[in-house]
Amino acid sequence: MRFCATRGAPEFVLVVRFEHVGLRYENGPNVLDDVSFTLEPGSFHFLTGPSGAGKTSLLKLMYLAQRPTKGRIVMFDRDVTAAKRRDLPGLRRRIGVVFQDFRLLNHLTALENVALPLRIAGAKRRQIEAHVSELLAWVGLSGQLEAKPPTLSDGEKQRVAIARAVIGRPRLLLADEPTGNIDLDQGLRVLRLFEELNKIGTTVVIATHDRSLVSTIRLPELRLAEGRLTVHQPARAQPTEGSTRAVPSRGGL
Amino acid sequence: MRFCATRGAPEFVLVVRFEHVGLRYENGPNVLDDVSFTLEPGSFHFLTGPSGAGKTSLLKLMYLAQRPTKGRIVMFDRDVTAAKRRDLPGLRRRIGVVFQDFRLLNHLTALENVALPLRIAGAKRRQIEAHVSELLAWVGLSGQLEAKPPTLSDGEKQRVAIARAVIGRPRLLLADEPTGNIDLDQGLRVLRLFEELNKIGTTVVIATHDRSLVSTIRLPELRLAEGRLTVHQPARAQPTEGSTRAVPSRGGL
Amino acid sequence: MSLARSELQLHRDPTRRMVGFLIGAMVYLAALAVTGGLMVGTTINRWSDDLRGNLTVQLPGVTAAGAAEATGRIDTVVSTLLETQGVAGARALPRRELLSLLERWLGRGNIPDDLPIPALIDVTLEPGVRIDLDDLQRRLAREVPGARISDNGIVLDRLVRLAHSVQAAALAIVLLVGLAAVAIITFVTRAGLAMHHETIELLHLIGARNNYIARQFVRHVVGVALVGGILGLLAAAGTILGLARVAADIDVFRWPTISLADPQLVALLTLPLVAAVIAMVTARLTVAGALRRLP
Amino acid sequence: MSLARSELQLHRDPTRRMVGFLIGAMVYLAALAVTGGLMVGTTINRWSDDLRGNLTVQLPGVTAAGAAEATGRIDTVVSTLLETQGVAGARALPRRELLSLLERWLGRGNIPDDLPIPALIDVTLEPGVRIDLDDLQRRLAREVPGARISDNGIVLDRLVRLAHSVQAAALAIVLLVGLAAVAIITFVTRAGLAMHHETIELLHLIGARNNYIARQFVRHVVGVALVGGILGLLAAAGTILGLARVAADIDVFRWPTISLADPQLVALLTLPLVAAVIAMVTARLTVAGALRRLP
Ligand SMILES: Nc1ncnc2c1ncn2[C@@H]1O[C@H](COP(=O)(O)OP(=O)(O)OP(=O)(O)O)[C@@H](O)[C@H]1O
Ligand SMILES: Nc1ncnc2c1ncn2[C@@H]1O[C@H](COP(=O)(O)OP(=O)(O)OP(=O)(O)O)[C@@H](O)[C@H]1O
Ligand SMILES: [Mg+2]
Ligand SMILES: [Mg+2]
Repeated sequence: MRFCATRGAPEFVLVVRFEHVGLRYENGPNVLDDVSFTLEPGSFHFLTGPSGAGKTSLLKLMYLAQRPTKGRIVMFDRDVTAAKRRDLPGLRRRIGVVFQDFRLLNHLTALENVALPLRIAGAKRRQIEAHVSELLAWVGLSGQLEAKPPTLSDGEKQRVAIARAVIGRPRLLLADEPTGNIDLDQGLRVLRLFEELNKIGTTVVIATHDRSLVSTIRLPELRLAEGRLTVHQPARAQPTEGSTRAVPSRGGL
Repeated sequence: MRFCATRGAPEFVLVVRFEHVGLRYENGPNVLDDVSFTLEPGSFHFLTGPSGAGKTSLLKLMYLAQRPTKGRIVMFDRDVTAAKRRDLPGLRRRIGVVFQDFRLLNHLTALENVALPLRIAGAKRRQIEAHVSELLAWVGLSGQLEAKPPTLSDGEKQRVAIARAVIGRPRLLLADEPTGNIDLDQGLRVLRLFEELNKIGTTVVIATHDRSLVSTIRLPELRLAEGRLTVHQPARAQPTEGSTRAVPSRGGL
Repeated sequence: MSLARSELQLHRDPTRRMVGFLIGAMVYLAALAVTGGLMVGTTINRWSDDLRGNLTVQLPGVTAAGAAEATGRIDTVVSTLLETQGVAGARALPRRELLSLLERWLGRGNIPDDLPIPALIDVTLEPGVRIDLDDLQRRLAREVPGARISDNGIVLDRLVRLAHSVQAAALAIVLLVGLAAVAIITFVTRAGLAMHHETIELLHLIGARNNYIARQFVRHVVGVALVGGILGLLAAAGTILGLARVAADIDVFRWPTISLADPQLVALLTLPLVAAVIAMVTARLTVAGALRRLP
Repeated sequence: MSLARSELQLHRDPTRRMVGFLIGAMVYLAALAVTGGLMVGTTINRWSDDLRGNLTVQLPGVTAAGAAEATGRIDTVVSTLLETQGVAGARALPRRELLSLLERWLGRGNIPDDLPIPALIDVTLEPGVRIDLDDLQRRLAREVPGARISDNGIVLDRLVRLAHSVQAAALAIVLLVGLAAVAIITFVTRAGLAMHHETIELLHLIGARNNYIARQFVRHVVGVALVGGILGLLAAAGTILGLARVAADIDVFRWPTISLADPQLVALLTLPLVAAVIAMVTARLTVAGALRRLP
C-alpha cells in the first residue's frame, strides 16, 4: 500500500501540544493530573500504561471527543481549548482514529464503513470505491468488501476500523490498541501501513499494552502512570527498515 | 480468590465432544470443515489460530449460540444437536463465557452485570452482593462496583466480563481473547483465577492469538487453521505453580 | 451498593413515556368515541321513542260551549282504544294544552271561544307491536263519526334510519381507534424490543429461560399501559363532564344528560384494562418471536 | 459493489413504519375533527341564520269574510316596515299558508270560515342590524291598532350559544389532535435518534458537520411524514365522503351537504404539509440537541 501524494512544506509547526492538562470525569478522581508534551509533524510514538491509566482518555482529548478539565491543548497550531464549535469538524478531519471498540456502523458494509471519511469530506463516489477497495485488499479483506460488521470476526472488524482511520490520509493518526485482536503477523503488517503514512508526514500515536509490539519496534514511548506522562526514548535505533522518521518529542514535565 | 465448594464425583464423563462438525454461515464459505475433538472434565486448553480462522465460531457452537451445519456436538453427555429448545437454558447455565466484545449491559452497574448469572439462577440477593463484590475486588475493580460500563476503560470492561463469566462457578469456561485489553500482569492474574476454577473441576478453553501468553503458560493447544482443528501438547510441563490440572484431551482427526 | 430490581431496567427506558402517552391518547380517543356514539344513539332513540308507538286520534272540533258534550265522545274513543290489543295507553290532550299550542300560531288572546277546536287523543302503543291501523280507524269512526287517526310513520322512519346510521358511524370510529391502538402498541413494543435486542440476546445466552425474559417486558409494558390508560381515561372523563355541562345548558335537542353511572359508561372504565391486555399480548408475542429467532 | 446513498440508511429503519403510521393517523383524526367542527358550525349557523334578523308582525285576526278589508291594513304595515331603517324585507304570509299551518293542529277541513285568523307578516332584517323594537312596536300600533311584534330572540339566543359551544369544542378537539401529533412526532423522532445515537456520535467524531448529519434525518422524517400524512388524508377523505353520502339521505336536521370544494375543506389538503413541517422542525431540533450534548 503506497500513499502516493506527498506534500511540500508542512502546513503547521506543531501537531499536538499539551500544556499542564488535567482531566477528571464528573465526580471521579483525576484521570490525568498535569500532562505536558509535544508531538511534531512526522513523529511516531507508542502510548503505554496499565489498564485504566488513561490512555484512551488522552487520545480522546487529542481527537476532540473530550475537553480537558484544566490546561491548554494546541492542535495543528490552534488552541483547541478556546476554539469555536464550528471550527472543530475541520480539525477532526485531519485526524484518523482507530477506536479501541472499533465503532463500525453495523448497517453498512465494510466498504461503506471505510468510505465514510471520504464521503463526509465530499469526495466523488467513483474515486472512493477504487481507493477503498484497494485499501481493504491490503488489510486482507478483499473477500469481505460487502460484509456487514456483525458477520465479521473481531480481527476483521479491527482491520476495517484501521482502514477507515487511514483512508483519508490524516495528518495525525491515533490508534487505540490497534493490534489487540489480530495476530502478530497481521499486527506487523498494520504497523507497516502506519509507517507508510508516517513517511509522508503523518504523526502517529499508538496506544498499546502489547509489550511484544513495543519491544519489537523501537519507538519513543509516552508512558502514562498515575495521571502523569513521561517520555522514554528507545535504547537503540529501530530494527525495522529504518523508515519511521520518529522525531524525538520535547516532552513536558 | 478461592472457590470454596468442591464436589465429589463429576456429574458427567464428557464436557464437550465434537464429531465431524462443520459450520458455514449462509452463502459464505465453510468456516469449520470437519472438526472433531473431546474435552474431559478438568481439562485446560488454549484455542489458537489466525484472525478469521473460526475460533469465535467454534466457541459459539460450544456455548450454544450457533448450531452446526453438519456433525454432532455432545455437551455434558447430551447430544445438543438433537436437544429440545427448552433444555438448552439448563445447559447454558453450566457454561461461563467471556465474550470477545464483552457484551456488558450498559444500563447496569458493574456489580449488577456480574450478578446477572446468579440472578437468573434465582440466588438470594444478600448472598449475591457479598460474593460479587469480593470477586470484583479480586480483579481490581473494588473502586468501581457502581460504575456503568460506558465509564469504564476497556481493560476494566474486560475484567467485569471475566468476573461475570466465572461468578456462577461454571463447569465449562470459554474465554474469547480474555487478555486482549489488559496488560500482562493482569492477564496472568486472570489466568490464575481460571486455574483456581480449573482446580475445582471446571473445564477451561481460552481462545487467543497472544503468543506470549501461550508461550508463558504451557498448556495443550487446539489449533484452528483452514477449517480444521489439530491438538498440540506443550513441549514440557507447565512452568506455573503446577496447579493447572490440564488433562490431555483425546483430540479428533 | 445495591442490586437493581430488574436487570432490564426498563423503567429507565426512553420509549417508556412514549408508550404511556400513546396508550393514554388512544384510550382517550376511544372513550370519547364510545361516549359520543352512546350519546348520539341514546338521543336519537329517545326522539324516536317519543314517536314510535305513538298515534294521535283526532275528533271533530267543538267550540268552548260544546266542550262538556264532547267529553262523552272522547271517553268513548279512549275506552275503545284501551280495549284494543297493543295499545298501552290513551290520553286526551286537555283543551288548555291545545289552546296554548294554538296560541303560538294565532297569537295570545286571539282565540275566540266559539272556535271549534278538535279534540286530540294521544295514544301510546306497546313497544314492538304493529297495529292494523285501517281496522282501528274503521272501528273508531263507527263509535264516533269523524274520528281520524294521524300516523307519524314517515318521521319515525326517518329517525330510525338516522339512528342506525349514526350508531354505525360511532361503531366504525370505535373500531378504528381500537385498531389504531393495537397497531401503535405493537409498533412501539417492537421498537422497544429492537432497542433491547442485545440485552435479550445476552440473557438468552447466559441461560435465562424465555419466561424469565418475557415476564420482565410484559410486566413493564402492562404497567406503562395501565398508567397511561388510566390517565387517558381521566382526561376523557374530564372532557366528557365538561361537554356534559355545556350540553346541559342547551336542551334544544334534548341531549340526554350524561350520568357517569350509566352502565355503558361504566364499561368505559375497563378501557385501560383492555389497553393493558392488548399491550400484554403484544409484548408477549413480540418477545416470543424475538426469542424464537435466537439459537 | 456499490456505495449506499446515505450512511445512516434511515430508510431501513424499524421506526419508519411507525412514524408514517402515527403521522397518518394524526392527520386522519385532525381532518375528521376539522370537518366535523366545520359541519356542525355551518349547520348551526344556518339554523340561526334562518332566525336571526327575523321578526314576525301579527295583526288581529279576521274571518274569511273580512279578509279583503284586512288587506289594506296589511299593506300599511308592510310599507311602514319597509320604510324602517334596517328592514330588508317584509312579506305577509298568505292566508292559505296560515291555514295549512293551522290544519296541522285543527285537522284538515276543520277550520270554519268564520274563524278569525290573524295576519302574520314575516320581516327580514338586514344582517348585523339591531332595531329598536319598542319604537317599531309603538309606530306600528299607531298605524294599525292591535299590531304586535313577536320576537324570536330567545330561540335565537339559545342557538347562538350552542353554535359557540360546538365551535369551541371542535376547536379544542383540533388543538388536542394537533398537540398529540406534535407530541407523537417528537417522541418518535427522539426514539429514532436514540437508536441512532452511536451513528451520530461517530459521524460527529470523524468530522461531519452538524448540517450534514441533521440533513439526513430531516430528509428522512419529512419524507415519511409526507407519505403518512397523504395516506391519512386520503383515508379521511374516504371517510368524510362516506359520511356525506349517509348524511345526504337524512335532511331532518338540515346538515349542510359537504362539498370538497369548500375553501375550508381545501385547507385540509395542507395537513400533510403541516405534519411534514412539524416533523422537520422536531427532527432538526432533536438532532441539534443531541449534537450539542456531544463534545
Ligand atoms: N454471523 C456471521 N455471518 C457470516 N459470516 C460470519 C459470521 N460470523 C463470522 N463469520 C465469518 O466467519 C469467519 C470466522 O469468524 P470468527 O469470528 O469465528 O473468527 P475468529 O477466529 O474468532 O477471528 P478473530 O481472531 O479475528 O476473532 C470470518 O471470516 C467471519 O467473517
Ligand atoms: N466517561 C467516563 N466517565 C467516568 N469515568 C471514566 C470515563 N471514561 C473512563 N473513565 C475512567 O477513567 C480511567 C481511565 O480510563 P481510560 O479508558 O482512559 O483507560 P485506558 O488507559 O485506556 O485503559 P485500558 O487499557 O483498559 O483501555 C478509568 O478508571 C475509567 O474508569
Ligand atoms: Mg483504553
Ligand atoms: Mg474471534
